[in-house]
Amino acid sequence: MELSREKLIDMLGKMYKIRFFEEKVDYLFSLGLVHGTMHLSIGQEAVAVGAVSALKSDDYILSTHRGHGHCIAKGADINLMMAEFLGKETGYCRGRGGSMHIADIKSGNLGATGVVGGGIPISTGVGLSIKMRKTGQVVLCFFGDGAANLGAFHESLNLAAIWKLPVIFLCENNMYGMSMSVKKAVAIKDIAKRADSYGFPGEVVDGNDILAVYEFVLKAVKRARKGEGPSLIECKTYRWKGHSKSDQNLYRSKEEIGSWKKKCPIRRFKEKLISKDILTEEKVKVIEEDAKNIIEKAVDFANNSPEPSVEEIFEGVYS
Amino acid sequence: MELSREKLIDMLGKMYKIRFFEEKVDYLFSLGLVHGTMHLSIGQEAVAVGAVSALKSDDYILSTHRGHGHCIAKGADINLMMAEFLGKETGYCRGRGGSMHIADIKSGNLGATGVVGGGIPISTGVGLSIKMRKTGQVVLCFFGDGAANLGAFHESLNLAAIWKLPVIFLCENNMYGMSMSVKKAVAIKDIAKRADSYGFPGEVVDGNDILAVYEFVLKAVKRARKGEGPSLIECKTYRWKGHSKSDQNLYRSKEEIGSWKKKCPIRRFKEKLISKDILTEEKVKVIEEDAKNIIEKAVDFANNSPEPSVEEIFEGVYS
Amino acid sequence: MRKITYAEAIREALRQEMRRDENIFLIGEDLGIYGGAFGVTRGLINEFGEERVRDTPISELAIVGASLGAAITGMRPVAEIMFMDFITLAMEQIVNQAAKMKYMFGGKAKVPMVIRTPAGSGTGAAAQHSQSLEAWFTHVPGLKVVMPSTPYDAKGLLISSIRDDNPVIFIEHKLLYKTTGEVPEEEYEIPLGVADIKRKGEDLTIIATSIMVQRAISASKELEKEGISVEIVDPRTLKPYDKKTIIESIKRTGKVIIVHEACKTGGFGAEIAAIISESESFDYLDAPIRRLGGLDIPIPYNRNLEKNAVPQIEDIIKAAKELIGK
Amino acid sequence: MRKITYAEAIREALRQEMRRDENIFLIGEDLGIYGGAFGVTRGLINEFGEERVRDTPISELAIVGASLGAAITGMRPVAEIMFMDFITLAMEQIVNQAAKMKYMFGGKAKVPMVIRTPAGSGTGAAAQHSQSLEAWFTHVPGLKVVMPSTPYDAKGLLISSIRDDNPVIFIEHKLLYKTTGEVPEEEYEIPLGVADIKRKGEDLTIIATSIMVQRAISASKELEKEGISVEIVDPRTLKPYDKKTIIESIKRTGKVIIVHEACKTGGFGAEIAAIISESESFDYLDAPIRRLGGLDIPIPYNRNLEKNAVPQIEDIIKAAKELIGK
Ligand SMILES: Cc1ncc(C[n+]2csc(CCOP(=O)(O)OP(=O)(O)O)c2C)c(N)n1
Ligand SMILES: Cc1ncc(C[n+]2csc(CCOP(=O)(O)OP(=O)(O)O)c2C)c(N)n1
Ligand SMILES: [Mg+2]
Ligand SMILES: [Mg+2]
Repeated sequence: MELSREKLIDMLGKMYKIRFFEEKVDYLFSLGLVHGTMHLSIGQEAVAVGAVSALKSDDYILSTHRGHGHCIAKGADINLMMAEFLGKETGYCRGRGGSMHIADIKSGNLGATGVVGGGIPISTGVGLSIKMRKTGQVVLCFFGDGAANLGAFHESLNLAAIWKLPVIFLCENNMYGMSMSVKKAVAIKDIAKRADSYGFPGEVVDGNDILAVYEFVLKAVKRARKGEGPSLIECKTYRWKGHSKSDQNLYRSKEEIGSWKKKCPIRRFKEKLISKDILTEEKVKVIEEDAKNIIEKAVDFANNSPEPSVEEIFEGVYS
Repeated sequence: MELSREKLIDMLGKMYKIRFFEEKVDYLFSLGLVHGTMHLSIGQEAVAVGAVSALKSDDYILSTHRGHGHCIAKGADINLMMAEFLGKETGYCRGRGGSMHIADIKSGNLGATGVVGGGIPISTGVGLSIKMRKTGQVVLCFFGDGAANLGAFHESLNLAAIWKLPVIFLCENNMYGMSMSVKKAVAIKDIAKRADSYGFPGEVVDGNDILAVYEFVLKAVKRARKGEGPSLIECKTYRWKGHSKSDQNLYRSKEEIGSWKKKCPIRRFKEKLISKDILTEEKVKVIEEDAKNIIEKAVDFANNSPEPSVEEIFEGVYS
Repeated sequence: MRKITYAEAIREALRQEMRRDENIFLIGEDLGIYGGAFGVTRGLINEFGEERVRDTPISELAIVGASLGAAITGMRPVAEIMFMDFITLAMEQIVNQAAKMKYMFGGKAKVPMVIRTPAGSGTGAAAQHSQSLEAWFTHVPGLKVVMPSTPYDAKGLLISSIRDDNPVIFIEHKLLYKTTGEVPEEEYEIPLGVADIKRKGEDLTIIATSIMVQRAISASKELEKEGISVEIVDPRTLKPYDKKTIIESIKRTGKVIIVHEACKTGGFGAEIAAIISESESFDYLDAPIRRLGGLDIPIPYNRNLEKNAVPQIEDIIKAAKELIGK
Repeated sequence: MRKITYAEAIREALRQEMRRDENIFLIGEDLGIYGGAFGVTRGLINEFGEERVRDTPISELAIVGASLGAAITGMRPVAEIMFMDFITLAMEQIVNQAAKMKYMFGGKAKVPMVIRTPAGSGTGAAAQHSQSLEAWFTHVPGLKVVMPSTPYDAKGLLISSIRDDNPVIFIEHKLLYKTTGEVPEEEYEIPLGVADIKRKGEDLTIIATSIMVQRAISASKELEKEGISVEIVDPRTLKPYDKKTIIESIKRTGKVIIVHEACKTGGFGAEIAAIISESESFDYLDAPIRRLGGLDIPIPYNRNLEKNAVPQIEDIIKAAKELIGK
């Protein structure tokens, strides 16, 4: 493990923040305080945090509709995220984007898109730009198993391959695209295998093992920085919650969900850190509490923030 | 060889018809008699004829911008093709389609498209319809190496795979998509390998060997008819002429073109038939002459055909 | 008569048509067990099975391509694109292939297919899940474009769309799904290309589409209290559209407001305004034509901004009063 | 002044801008050695190399996506879509992503990218290689839409488009590429959103775009012989468009014909007609607005049908005479 103690603790903290952020917004939603829908990544925290931890702070990410975790992993200010979630002027997008479009371009978070696969073509351009500007950065592009069946996936992976772009294509395979089981949507076992069509490495990773995710992404990052081109990493994981608020979960069984809950990536990482004497149960409690507090404060911040003004409704359409 | 003598002779005749048709339209074009552009498949005749020969007459094909060969292989009436080429009312499309859109739905030729890759998604629907109507037909979808980098390719092959549709995806790899060498456009050696992404067979075939093409397509057809699903067949071949009329051929060498001309698929097949005592040089001459005559007559037919009437310009927009 | 929702009316049309003709099938994402993102197809899989209520991967271009291929070989597909925003992924197959195939092939192809898709804002789903893109399709010869505003129209127009031998873009509105109205149990067709006068009136004609018909009706009730009598024309089909009914109404009232949710610039209202200004009703107009459309901005997430981005009942009332000079 | 072709003017703008700013690069199919399907980029690869004149596979969606990703991270891409018809494959990235990104992200993204694409019929390339789809893009907030009609405008507008920090759809016309006109050697900008009066006149205003400007000029020369004085307004930029110049011209002449090649129904002419009929110039009009657009059919292959599918010089002359009542 090349990771410092400090970094490992930070990673666990981020996982808790993601978990608590999402539990909180789920709750706010259930109170009817939220207009719109949202997509929770509870159960998938190891992917977001493991992957982004392998990046430097000036590297880029592209996120998805299920993107809260990616943003927090990239170091987003939870206040600004929560404010955006609640549509406030102080939010990352001045209340114009909402849950599905959190972005912070200057910190390298190039934003979430509500169109499945919509970020994949963009990531090739980011890679190209890095290459042309010779900055040594990389771009990590998140997308789901469902996105891997879109034309955008194919065109983009091909482009990244022929130009050897520094892109890490990270497929979060949570077994379903909405109600569509990946087993029905794809006729092969591993999406990672599709990298063979483009001539670069494709790897399957246990997406609930944060250190495994970290390790594989780090390898891909190194490859990308050396100018050797892109990689595809498929992280097998599972979302505990419904796809979105309209989901009645009819397409999967309670047993299946339950079995994955037993594989909770946070508990697994926590236990590992304790077993390695990096943390104690007590210290974990502190980390948990800190994370909870940050979320609570963010709700306060958001609640006390002003609504965007209707007079300024046209602001931001054009430069 | 399961092919009857008669069929073999018919196949050679079709190759000649394609060659002469295209030489003729090239000539008409050079005289300034043609409005528009055209894409010649001279040098690729073995693919069209070999592949379509493995079909029954009620099977379907989908063709491309470089589609004269596919149409002739499917048994098109050369008169109606030539009339269409010259924009006449008697043409397959009443002069509305031209070189890039020859179609004859009732004979199973579902038409050519000018959009690269545009026929691939359609072919999945044809396959689905065959499956739902339980007719036992198959559909053969032609496209180029360039088309294999479009999103349409990916979405369609995936769909055909998961539903086990009776589609034969036939990639005519003539080494270039316009000026783009397939070596630059694709980072792997064989496009056929991409079938692995969908879990069905992909095969590489010498596209200048008509019997090899026939054989591999026949295998795929049998598979499809048995309900085992699609196949991808990549036929390596070469176009002798420029991409279209705007091509100055700056991106490839005279030597390269010359070396492929030595591999003429028609001469190769002819020599094979002679060596197998199926034909003699004299009989071949007759076949050639017949083909030439058919083309000449078609030019006469087209020339003597009326122009479409402007009064009827709205006909055919809606049913 | 029995009242059902707009969503139920659509489902009933699908069910009855599928019973009538076994060549009709549904294709799209999450239509089966999930019942569609808005529940429109809920339950149909139980009656018709997975073959005819066909869930696809997320592949919008292929969904349309597959429909087209099936349509030209004897089937009658009804595709669903989950949100109209994602139809952007399928434009090539719709515009270059489905719309043009018949003409390009000399009139010889038959392309009986429907693409159902929900448009519109109001659900807090922000810029990429709220667009109203109908105007694009009215600009494409070979397509028909249908946009029902009531459960009654939804059923009858969908039945006609399914029976039509041309590609039809059938645009639903998310906020209408739960609205109710009287709908006959039996099958009936509403011919494509025939407008409906949703309300008779004398002082002013409002031409409205989709959800704006409902808002115009609400506005007209308010306006009535102030003595302003509004006639509401719902084109129902945007391509072909019923020029005659529109023009005759304007000739009677001499004043017109056109209302749609889509961005004002380049919206379908422009076409209607243009048609009026080119026609003989031009001479009958005693005030400039008034268009109300969405602001020329992406739909914002915030509830209040979102509401302000598209015409509301009050906006229609205000415009009407201004036009009448009250 | 030196005369060069429209294609050369575009090439010169690209060359001069690429010399000025090394962040500008070209991306698209067959731009390099081939020089583009219409030869517009011919020779540029010799000066700027493969990195900055970047040939792509046939992947229109990725071409636009790659441009967008580059644009938001400091580059200034100029993409080419070989025929406007194929932009249908890239609509998702253009409309949902590039156009909306800045707004959706609270104003914080900067998206300096240009998509050049040739539109129009007249080359015998039939329905899938001849479309004029500009109206779609005028309906999308966040985009700018530019459509030059002369070599001079092409150069100045392209330079402005490249320097603009928003996504610009820059629409060229195949039949204009070989037309010539005076073009300064140095760089100059023509501001986006400013119309140009291509000809002063008194009896009638013709508002025309792209190649129709040239046809209107030819028509006006004929009409002059018959004593009809035509003013020709070329919006040049369709989004944003210069309402003021249009309206003022109409106030002076009292009559207007709008001409474009795109299908009449739902075309940009509808927006112009609507704007006029909503504005104060409505009162100055002494005849109904007249729109000339392409027929509502896919472009046919046959040369004669093709010609009849879109407005020609004689059609403009005829419409003008009818409007004037001569
Ligand atoms: C192009 C497109 N099609 C459909 C949708 C509707 N939709 C939103 S999320 C989703 C499932 C996505 O599946 P996956 O990529 O596996 O991501 P996950 O939701 O599982 O994280 C669908 C179908 C969409 N947003 N975009
Ligand atoms: C979507 C699309 N992009 C670009 C073009 C322009 N174009 C026509 S043919 C062609 C090359 C096609 O290459 P390939 O698929 O290999 O077929 P080939 O011409 O070699 O037979 C291109 C780029 C097109 N017609 N459609
Ligand atoms: Mg998933
Ligand atoms: Mg090729």
